[in-house]
Order: sequence, then C-alpha cells, then structure tokens
Amino acid sequence: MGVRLSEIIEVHAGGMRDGAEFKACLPGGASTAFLPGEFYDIEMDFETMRKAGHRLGTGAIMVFDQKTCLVAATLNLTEFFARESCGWCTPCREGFPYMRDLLWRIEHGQGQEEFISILSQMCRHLWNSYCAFAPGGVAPIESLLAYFEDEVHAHIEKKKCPFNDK
Amino acid sequence: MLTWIAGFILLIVKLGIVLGCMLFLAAYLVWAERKLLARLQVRYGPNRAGKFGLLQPIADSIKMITKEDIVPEAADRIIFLVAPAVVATTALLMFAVVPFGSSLKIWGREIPLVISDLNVGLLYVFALSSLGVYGVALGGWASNSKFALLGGIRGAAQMISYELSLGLSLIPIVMLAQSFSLVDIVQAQANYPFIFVQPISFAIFFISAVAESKRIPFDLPEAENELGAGFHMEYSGMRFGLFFIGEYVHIQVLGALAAVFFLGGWRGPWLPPPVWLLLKIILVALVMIWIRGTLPRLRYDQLMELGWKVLVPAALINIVITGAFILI
Amino acid sequence: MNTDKNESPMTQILADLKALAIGFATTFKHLFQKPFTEEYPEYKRPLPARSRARIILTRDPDGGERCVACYLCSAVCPVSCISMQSAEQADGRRYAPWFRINFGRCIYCGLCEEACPTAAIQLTPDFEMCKQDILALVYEKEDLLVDHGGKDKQYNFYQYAGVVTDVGEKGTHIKEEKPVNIRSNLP
Amino acid sequence: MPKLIIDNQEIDVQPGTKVIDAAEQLGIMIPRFCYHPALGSVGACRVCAVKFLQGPFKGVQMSCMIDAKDGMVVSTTDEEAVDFRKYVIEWLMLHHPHDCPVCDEGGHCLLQDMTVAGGHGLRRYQGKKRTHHDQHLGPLVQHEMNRCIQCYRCSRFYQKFSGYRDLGVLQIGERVYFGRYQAGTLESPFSGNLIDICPTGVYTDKPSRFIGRRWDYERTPSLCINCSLGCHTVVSTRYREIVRQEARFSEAVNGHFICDRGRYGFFYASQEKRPRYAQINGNEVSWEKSIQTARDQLNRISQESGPGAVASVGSVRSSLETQAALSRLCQKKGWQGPVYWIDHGQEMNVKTAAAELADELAVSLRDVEQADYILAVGADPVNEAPMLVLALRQAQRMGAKVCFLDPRPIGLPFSFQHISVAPQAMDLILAHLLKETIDQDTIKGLEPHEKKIFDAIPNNSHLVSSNQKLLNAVANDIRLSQRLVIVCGTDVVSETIPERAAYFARLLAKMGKQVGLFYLLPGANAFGAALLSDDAPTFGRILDEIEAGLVRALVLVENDPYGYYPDRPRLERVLQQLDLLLVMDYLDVRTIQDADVFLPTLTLYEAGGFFVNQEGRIQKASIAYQGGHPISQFSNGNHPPRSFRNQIPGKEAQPAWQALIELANENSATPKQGVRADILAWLVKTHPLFSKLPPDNAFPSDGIRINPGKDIHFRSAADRLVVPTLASESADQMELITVDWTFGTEELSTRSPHLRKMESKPCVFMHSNDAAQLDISEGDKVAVRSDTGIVSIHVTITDNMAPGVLIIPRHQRLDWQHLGASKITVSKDQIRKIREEEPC
Repeated sequence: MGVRLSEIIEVHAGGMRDGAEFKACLPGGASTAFLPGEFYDIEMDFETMRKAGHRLGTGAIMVFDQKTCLVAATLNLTEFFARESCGWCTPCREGFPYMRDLLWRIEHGQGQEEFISILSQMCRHLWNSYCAFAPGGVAPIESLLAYFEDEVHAHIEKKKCPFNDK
Repeated sequence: MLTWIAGFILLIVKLGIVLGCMLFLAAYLVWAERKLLARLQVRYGPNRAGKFGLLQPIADSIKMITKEDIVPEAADRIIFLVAPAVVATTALLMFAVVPFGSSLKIWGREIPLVISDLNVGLLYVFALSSLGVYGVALGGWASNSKFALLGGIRGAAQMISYELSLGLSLIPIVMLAQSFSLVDIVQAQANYPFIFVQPISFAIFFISAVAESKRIPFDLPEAENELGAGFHMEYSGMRFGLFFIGEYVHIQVLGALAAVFFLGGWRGPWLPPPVWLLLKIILVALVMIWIRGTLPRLRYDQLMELGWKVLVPAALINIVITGAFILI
Repeated sequence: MNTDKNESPMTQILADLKALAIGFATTFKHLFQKPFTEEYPEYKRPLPARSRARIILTRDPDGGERCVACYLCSAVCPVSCISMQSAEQADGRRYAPWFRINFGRCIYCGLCEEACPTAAIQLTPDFEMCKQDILALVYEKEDLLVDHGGKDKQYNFYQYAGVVTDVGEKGTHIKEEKPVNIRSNLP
Repeated sequence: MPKLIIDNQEIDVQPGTKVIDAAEQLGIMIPRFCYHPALGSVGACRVCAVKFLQGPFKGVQMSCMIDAKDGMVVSTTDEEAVDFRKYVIEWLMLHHPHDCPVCDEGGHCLLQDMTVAGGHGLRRYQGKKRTHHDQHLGPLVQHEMNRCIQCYRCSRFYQKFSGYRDLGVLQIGERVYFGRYQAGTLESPFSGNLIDICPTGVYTDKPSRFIGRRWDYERTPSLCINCSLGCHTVVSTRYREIVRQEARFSEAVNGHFICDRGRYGFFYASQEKRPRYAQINGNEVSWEKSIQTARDQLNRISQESGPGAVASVGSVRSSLETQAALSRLCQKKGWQGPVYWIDHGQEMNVKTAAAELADELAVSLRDVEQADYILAVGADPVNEAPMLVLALRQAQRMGAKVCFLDPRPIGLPFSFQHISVAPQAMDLILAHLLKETIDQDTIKGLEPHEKKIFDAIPNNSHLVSSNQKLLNAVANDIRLSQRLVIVCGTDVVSETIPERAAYFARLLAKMGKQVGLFYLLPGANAFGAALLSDDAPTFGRILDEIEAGLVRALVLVENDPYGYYPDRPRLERVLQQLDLLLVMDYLDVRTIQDADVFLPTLTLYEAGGFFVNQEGRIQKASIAYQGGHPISQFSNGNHPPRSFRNQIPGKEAQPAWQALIELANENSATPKQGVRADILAWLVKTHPLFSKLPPDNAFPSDGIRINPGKDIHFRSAADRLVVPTLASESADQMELITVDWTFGTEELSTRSPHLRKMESKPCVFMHSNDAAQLDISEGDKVAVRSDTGIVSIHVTITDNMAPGVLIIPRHQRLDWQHLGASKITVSKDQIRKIREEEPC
C-alpha cells in the first residue's frame, strides 16, 4: 500500500522494455479505468486512487506502451465482458455486445463520430444495471473516452487503426 | 254560348302555346346556362348529347324522370311531395298576365296576345311570387333535415326582404303608367322604354329579381358549400327536377317582367312582338348567367344589409323623386 | 367594401363599380378564349406513376406473394374497405387465402400502401374501373394480384424477417448471424 | 401507510407496495417487461427506471424493485430516466427481428407498444442480428425465440410459479435461451399462460395462429365452464367464431391465469358438426314447428298417463337461467325432475357439498393460496380442476404443506404427501385423522349431536397400521398449522366423505384455527343444480321407470347420458322405449340420433348467463357474439359470400331457457325479449337464496357468493354420519373406479381438435403389487370384464396409488361406458391380458 506506480513498474516489474514508453495502465484488472501518463507517479492505495477518480481493483496491473492501440485493447476487454455477462439484465447483456460492435467498427475503420457519444451515453447507463459487473466493465471504455479521445478520433478520421501500418 | 266556347278554346290554345314555349325555353335555358357558364370559365360545357350538347336537356329529363323518387323516412310526406309543385306552379302562373303582343286578328276575331289582362296584374305577379316562397320554405321544413331546414328558412327570409325592394322599385313604373295592368304598362312605353327614365328603379328591380330567383350571388338557400343543396337537399328524381324547372321558369318570368316594366315589353322594330319579348327575356337571362359566372356568393349578413340598408332606402328615395317629378 | 375610411362614399362606390366592371370584363373575355378542357375519352392524360387509383397486390422478385396478411392495411383504412383472412402456407409463410377490397367504398387515400410493411399493396394510376353493378367493384384477391413488383421491384420481406420460410432458414437472411448453439459452452 | 409523491401527485399506498404499482394506482403506467404482479419483481429488464429525487433512494432506480416509502419523491419523466429507458428499448430492439407483420403478437405486443411509445424508430446498430433456433413446444404454444427480450417471465412462471421444470433458461449472456432442453410438448397443463405473460411474440397462441389481430377481435368477458372452478376468461370473436380465449384477471377466482383445458376448451362452440337446425325424427324443420310438436306430444302424454310420465333431465353445464327455466317448467307441468344426478352417490356428494359450504367455511381459489396447510380428500386437482394446482403451488411456495388422501396416482409439480388408500377406506382414514387431530378440550365443548358423530368413529387400527407414521405426522402438522384448507372432491369419494370433511373443518374451526372448505364439483354449474334439484330422482331411477313404462317422455336439456351413463347397452335399449325423446343441446351429442324432437340451443358465448362455481359464487358470462355459422365454415375457407342476407345463416338456435319457456307457454307467441328477466324474477321469488342477485349492469366482476349453509333442507347430518364398515377385504377383489383426466374426459374440451392432440392414450392404472400378482407388465393390453361388458385397455403400473384399485379414465375414446357403473368391484380373474391385435 502506498507504493508508487512508477516504483512498481520500474523496480518491482523490472521497468519498461527497450524502446517502450509508458502510455497507460490498468491498475487493477480488466474492470478498472486506464491510468494515463499523468498518474505515473500515483501512490497505489485506496484513498489516493479514489481521490484521483480511480479504483485499485484487484491489483493486477496491465501496462500499455506507446505502440499499443488502446481502442484495440478496450475492444479486447469489452469482448471479454460481453462474453462474461450472465444475461440477467438488459444493459449488461445487450450493452456490452453493442459497445463491442461499435469499438470493433472504430478499430476497423468503419467508425463514425456519433459512435463516441453513443458509447459515452451507454457507459453512463450501464451503471444502472443489476449488479456491479457492468459498472466495472465500462471503466476501460469510460477512461478511453476520457483520456484518449484523440486516439479514437484518429481512428475515425483515418478510417483505419493508426497503430496498424498495413 | 258559342263565343264563350270559342274564348275558352282560345284560352286553352294560348295557354298551351305559352306553357309549351316556357317549358321548352326553361329546358334550353338550362342548356344555355351550362354552356355559357362553361365558356365564362374557359370550359366546354355539355357537348356529349347531340351536337353542342343540344340533346342534353332531353337526356337530363329522361334521367330525372327515371331516377328513383326517394322520400326520407322522417319527412312530412304530403308537404314534402307538394312543395316542388308549389314552386313550379307559382312560377308558371305568373306568366298569365304577361302580354306578348298587342293583339291579333284571326277570322275576324280580335285576340289579345295575353292570357289574361288583369287590371291588377302587377299585384297578381307579386302575390304569386310571394306564394312561391312557400314551396321553398315547406320543402326545406318537410325534409326534416337540418340543412334543408336552414335552406328553407334562409329562402323565406331572403324572399321577404327582397320582395319589399322589388315591389317598391315598381311603384315609379305604376306611377308613370298610371295602371297596375301589365298590358297598360307596356302601352305606356310606346315612346320609350322606362329604363331610360327609371334606371335606378331598373337596377333595384334587377338585383331584387336575381335575389328572388335564388341565383348566385344570392343563392343562400341552397349554398352548396355550407348546406349541401339547401332546401332541396333531400329531393331526388323528378321532384328535384320540378324545383329546377321552377327556378328557370322563374328566370323567364323575371326576364319577362323586366321586359314589360322597363324594356318596353313586346315592342320593337321589324320583328313580330312575341319574338321581341322572347329576345328580351333571353337577354335578361343571359345577363343573369353572366352574373352567375362572375360574382361570388354574398354572406348572409351582407345579403340582408344590401336588401334593407341599400335597396329599400334607394327605392323609397326613387319613389319620392319620381313623385316629385310627376307632380311638378 | 373594405376600402379606407377617409375616402368619400362616392369614391368608394366608384371603386366598387370599377371592381365589378373588371370582374365582368374578365369573364366576358373568357367567352372568346379556347377552353382549357382536356376531353377525357379522346385524350387521356398520362398520369404520374405515383397517382393513387386502382390497388394491386404485388409479388416479390422470386414471384412469391408479398402480402403477409398482417391486417395493417385493413386497420389503417379509414373507410374499412379492406378485409382479408390470414393463414399459414406449407412453407411457413403467412399469406392471405382471401383478400378483398371494396372499391365501391375505397377513397384512394393510399394509407394502406403507406402502412404495408412488405410493399405488397400498392396504388396504380389506373383509375378507369367504373362498373354498372356495384358488387362488381368488390375485388377479390384474384383480381388484385399481379405478376410484378410494382414500384419496388427488389424488396423481399422474408429476406429480412428472420422467420423460417422457403426463403431461408434461421441465420441465412440479410444481416443475420448463424443461430446460437445453445448446447455449446465455448465462448 | 407510506405517502409518496410521484410526478407531483401524492398518494398513500399499502406498506409493501412497489413504486411501479403506486404509480399505476395514480394512472401512471411505468413501462415494464419483467415485472408482473403475479410473478413479482426481479429487476431484469431495467425498463421501469425512474428517478428518485428525495427519500431513502436517490438517482435512477428500478421502480419495480423498490417499496414505496414515506417521503419519496419520484419522477417518471426525468430526463435521465427517460434517456435510460430509451436506451433499454434500443438494447432490446438491437436483435429483434423485422417480423412484426407475421408475428401474432403484433397489435397487443408490449414491446411494440413500448418501442413506439419510447420513440425508438431507427436502428442505430449496424451489426448482424443474433438468431436462435425455435423449438416445437406442442400443439398449443408456438415458439419463436428470435423475438425474445429476455424478461425471464416465462421461466419464472413455468418453474417458480407453477412448479413445472421442463421449460427454463439455458446459456448465459447474450446467448440466453428460453425453451426446453429437448424440443417437445410442454408438460404443464398451464402452458398457455406463457402466451399471456410473454411481453412479446416468443410464445404465441398456436390454435389461433395467423387468424387475426387483436384490434379486429371482439373481446368479451366470459367464463370457463370446463370444470367447476369457473375461471374468468375473455373470448375473442371474429367472423362469427370464437378464435381465442385468454385468462381474465379475477381477484377471487383464478388470478391472472387459466389452465389449458379452459383456454382451448371453447372449440365446441364453432364445431363444424354442431347442430344448428331443429329436427323432428332426424329431418330439419323450423324451430316453431319443433316446439309445437314437442309441446303437443308432451301435453298428450301428460294427459294420457299423468304428468309423472314426463321426466326432464337438466345439465350441470347449463346456465342458471336454463336450470331455473327447467325447474319452472317442471313445476308448472308437474313433470318429474329436473334430474341432474347419475346415481344416489353423486347426488349425495354434490348436495352435501352445497349444503355444508357455510359462509364462514367457504374459501375462494385465491384464498387457498394463503393457507399454511392443505388437506385434500378425494381430489385430484390436475385432472379435476387444474387451476387448483396453481393455488396449491402458491401456498406450497409460501411454506404450506399439502397432503392428499386419495386412491389415484396424484401428480403435482411440487412436493406433497400422498396417503394412497382405496376409496372405501378413505372415510375411515379421514375419521381416524380427525380423531387424532382434535384435542380433548374441543371434544368436550361439542354440541351433543356433534359429539355423537365423534363418538361413532370406531378404532380402525388394523386399517391405519400401514400408514400409521404418515398419519401421525399429518395429524401433527394439522395441529400445528393455523390457516387450513380442506379440499374435498365429490367424484371418487363415498357418500360420507363430503360431510366428514365439513365436520372436520368445523371441529378445526372450533380449535381456533382459520379453516376453509373447498369442494370440487362435477360440473361448471353443479352448485346451481344442487340448489335447484330438490327432490328429483336420479337418472338411474328415471331409466328404471322408463323400463317399467311409467315414464313415456324424456326431455334432455343440454345433457348427454351417453357421455356419462356407465351402462351403455341398457341406455340404448331404454331410450328406444320412450314415446318421446326431446333433446336440446348445442353439442353434436349422440342422443340427437335417438331424438324424436331436437332443438338446437346456444352456448354460453352466444346466450350468456350465470354460472355458480363450486364455492357458490354466481358469475356472469356476457354474450360474445350473435351465433350462426362461422363465416369460415359458411364459405368453405374461401372468401365470404358477396351477397347480403337479412338473417345470419344458421342462427335458428335459441337459448335453452327460451325453448323451455316456449314449451311452458300454451301458445307459440312467446316474446324473445324479457324472457330471461322473467326467469330470474321467478328464481328470486322461489329461491330466496338468489335474492341478492344484483342487476346485470351492476354485476360485480368477481360475482357474488351465495352460501346456503343449512338454509336449504337436506337430510340431517347427524343421522347420516356413521362410519361405514369396511367391506370384507378380499385379496381376489379389485375396486374399479373411473376418473377424470385433464384432457380427454371432459365433455366440452374433448371437442377441441387442439386438446385432442394433448390427450394421452387411455390406460388403466394399476398398483405394481397387483400387476405383479396378475403377471402384467407396463404397456400390456388387458381386457377388464364386468357384468355388462368388456373394456380393453393398456396398463400403466405405478406405486403412487392405492393397491387393490383399478383406475380407468372416462376417456372419450374409450368405451368405458360398458362397465356398468363408475365404481364397481371386479375379481382378479376378470382381468385378462390380451394380445395387442386381439379384438376384445
């Protein structure tokens, strides 16, 4: 508790790979929000994280470097949540596959600007689902739109994934 | 005795000729109206039945006679059946006093070219004209339908209003002619028709006459777009036809009266007198058709305003002026 | 009569008379114009394709009846001139064993065409359907059904509906995934 | 009383009311899919979201999940909630197929309504739609899984509410599937309710598939007359044909649901074979001629041989008006009747039930749900009165124990105790149970005549021994319970049992318990018949008198003895001896062939009428349509005829009461108007019990209950209630009883082509011990021989029934009427195994 994120990455995890720069990380598993670069030195305890608007989650830290497409990463996470939904309540059961579809379209160059507003509205509405699964599941998408909206826009404008050179 | 029988036969013959001509004329007046109206509106008008649609009146009458005669269930049956006849008959009867020539000599007999030379012919005309409104009012009432009733009431109100100005407009004529007899009135116009001395009278008379015949712009009793067909809404077949004929006979009568009172009656050069009368009747009828093709319908309040606030005062003033002239 | 109040009555009357005169002159001039009328049986004016007259029942591109007897046209019809019975065909299609339009009542408003979800019922420009016998104006399905697609040649409702018919099994229609395998635990 | 504000309107509600219901009371209909008053709230669909502005909850919450509390301020029109609900609809519509035009739910689809109401008109989702395979769920329910919006109502109703297990949820996430593990006919006799509760078109009504739309149907409140419960229904009529029947909510009787027998049992009304024209000796004649002939003949016979030579038979499926008109006719003419009961046993059972059902004991079907202990004696609810099962299930879900005392193999979709004893022994067991249960204080406080009954109960230790443990446990449970209901059948039980059950109930009430008594009767209006048939003989007696030549004319009013009389050869023979057989019916009954004069009558859908259900509740069925040939039959399925007629074709039939009054009047000029009011006035006058009958226009939807108690005279209880001595039990003898089945035995519902497909093959139930003794195995065909005939039938072996008993359904496709009686004893050598192809 209280260890700085930078310390965990650089000391305990052995630092970034060669040529890799810290871009963002998931501080506590799939159902937490992306921590962008500005939180690189954040203290990893409940209070600080809450103040920063984040959650500590499960403690499984996933780090993304500058070459990683966060839309693709979020798509992957959403794919997981869509699959894991139990199917009881509507927002979670139908919302995640819908968001998966929208993210897939953005990632594959079929994105439209209005998708972003649909996504952000849906993220808000998924908080009204039956259990805490959906609010957790939308955390990556919410933070993607909050911190990396430019990246999403870039996908839509270029009609392809900017990290994919092909 | 023989004279009496001869007179009777003569009367019947005259009646037959007049009636035949009137009904024939009424039928073709319908045709003329449709045709002329169409041309005024840049259309063709009837042109299917016969050349120029000339057989149209015949086709129409066949149609009307063969159509089903419907009496509404809630109607007052007797009155409903009688009303159209009242309209048609009163219109026809008015012709009894209209002179269509001075006289004719056949086999040494002087035959006056008028069915009956009443000395109160003008009053007779007005009496019948007033009776005609019964047909409208009763027909509307007996139909037991709200539109028909409204039409009937409007008809009655309109007749009463315009009867007044109609009558008043003729007082100067009577004053000039010094007689109520239509024959005398025509005689009085030997030098010039009264229209030259009484143009205002003529205008009032003509407007009132159009209103009397319930024609556009005064056709409020049947106003299609408000009342369907007004007082004759529930009528079908030949009963409707009677109303229809009544209206056109009325036009002829009014044309004849206009001719008698203002246009010199049967007087005119070159042509035989009855032809002159006929031409004058047709002329008046054509003008009425022209009016129909031009003017929109008045609103009810406008109608009443025109009758009571314009025509009646104007007629009264006209009487005073005429009286003054005669006295001076 | 609605002229300015400051004008003298005489000017007003003169203005009114002038207006009347113009009116009468106008109609009088009409007497000598050639009428506009197109004389119908001799000259038939070509009607636009979307004119609303005789109603037809069309077929989809494969020749199948488009009507699924959903009763929407009869529901929307303001004069209740459409009646039908729905039933199931052997291949699972819903269809109308009988379908009747009473053209004696029809007001050709076109609401049925608008309501039709399968583009089956369409109005055509053919308006010459006068009959001596009013019962002859009651058209049955045999009289209504045509062999073409009308205005919309391509649409086939069953390619979108997602129900099992001869057009296709579950999952073979437009924009459909393969049916979910409920026996599999694989993601 | 929580007081809350919803959309600026204040309302007081009962504690425990959900916010969604509170809003509904204010007339604000919050959208809902998963919420259903009978199934409760689960918060799955999330479409009932509203915004809580003040109070214990804040923000957007589900109104179905939250109890109304003081100080709540709720907004249903809040922007956030509206937007969320809009999204919910969008989510639900993502994969919804584009098949509204071919969906039978279209027009009364909740999803359709909500989608339109919420303004969702364009699908923004561009992906592919998820599809599912459908399942064949039997002849009643059509399955179309693509349309599912996963509200879980079906599985909740099917498993939680009604207790059956064969339909439920499979898979997770977006692949959730509602259906059976294997396609096949649904086991539940309540499967039709899936159609009613499904908010969209996943489950649709198969018999009315593709027939019409809700807006084209004329919907009329009606009743189900396929058993004695009298559930409320609403019938949909189109083109002179009942095409569909659904449950109608009733607070007191059936709640939201009805059983499949009731739902699909209406097809008799538009059967193609239905007789629609009057007949004399098989030739169609006019109604007037028929009436005239019948009247003349009856008068003649009456004059020649006295009025006693005419007997009339009424029906437990006739309306109260018909029964009253028949009573009035018999009274006026002095004829015998009206006869309602087959034999003395049935008469005793039904009349006792009607008489014992005092106001303080009678409970409605819905009251049964509140019980914490239910003892059922001689009742087999699934087969006799299916909706009782749902009521028992609700009680059981709330923790009630259910115990059955019955020889039959009772099958219920939940756990219960079953004491399976032979019919003869039932009274003894019941008496024993009574003796075990009632405490000494209560016995001491008894009135002398009741004490006498109690003392007359012998000690039946020999009989009880095998069930001793079970019986003690049951007695103990009864003592511990507070709200009891005793359900008592009247079909297989002996004559003393209905009375014994009532006696038991009275004693339990004396012990300070809240006790209900719930009888099952043999017909929709058997209660009415019991009240109106004072001293009439039984049908068996009438047959005797016909044979003896004392009765020469028989009037059968909507009654078909061929359907129930257990000695068909005799019946055929005896009916031939009549001088006049007058039949009135709306069914294609066999007696029409024998009838000298036949008058077609109207069904309750065409004539309406009152029916008194088994708890003495008078209920009203409205007139649904005018009758006549259905257009589909009239036009051979083709388009309807194009010509007009003044009269509806095939509309000659009149209500039976009309025919009866026309028979009673001496001249033919009986008006068509006012006859029904006359009959009801007569009824009120002669039977004060009916004086509470409200006028038609003010008739409460749940009807009114009349419970005679001891008001009408039946034989005094004290003389009768003696425990029968058990006939000497011979190992060689088997008791044969005929019973009802859910599908296949009831007169009206067997005429439904769709329920025909639901019928099981007739079989005889036999205890495994007996089977072993007779060397019979499951599925064998046996011939059971009685004194009057032989029935050959397949065997089903079960342990779940009393040994020494043969149980045969009164199946319409089985010639059980050759057995001679509905309860007989056969010796074991009269049961013989036969080969499949061997004729019997």
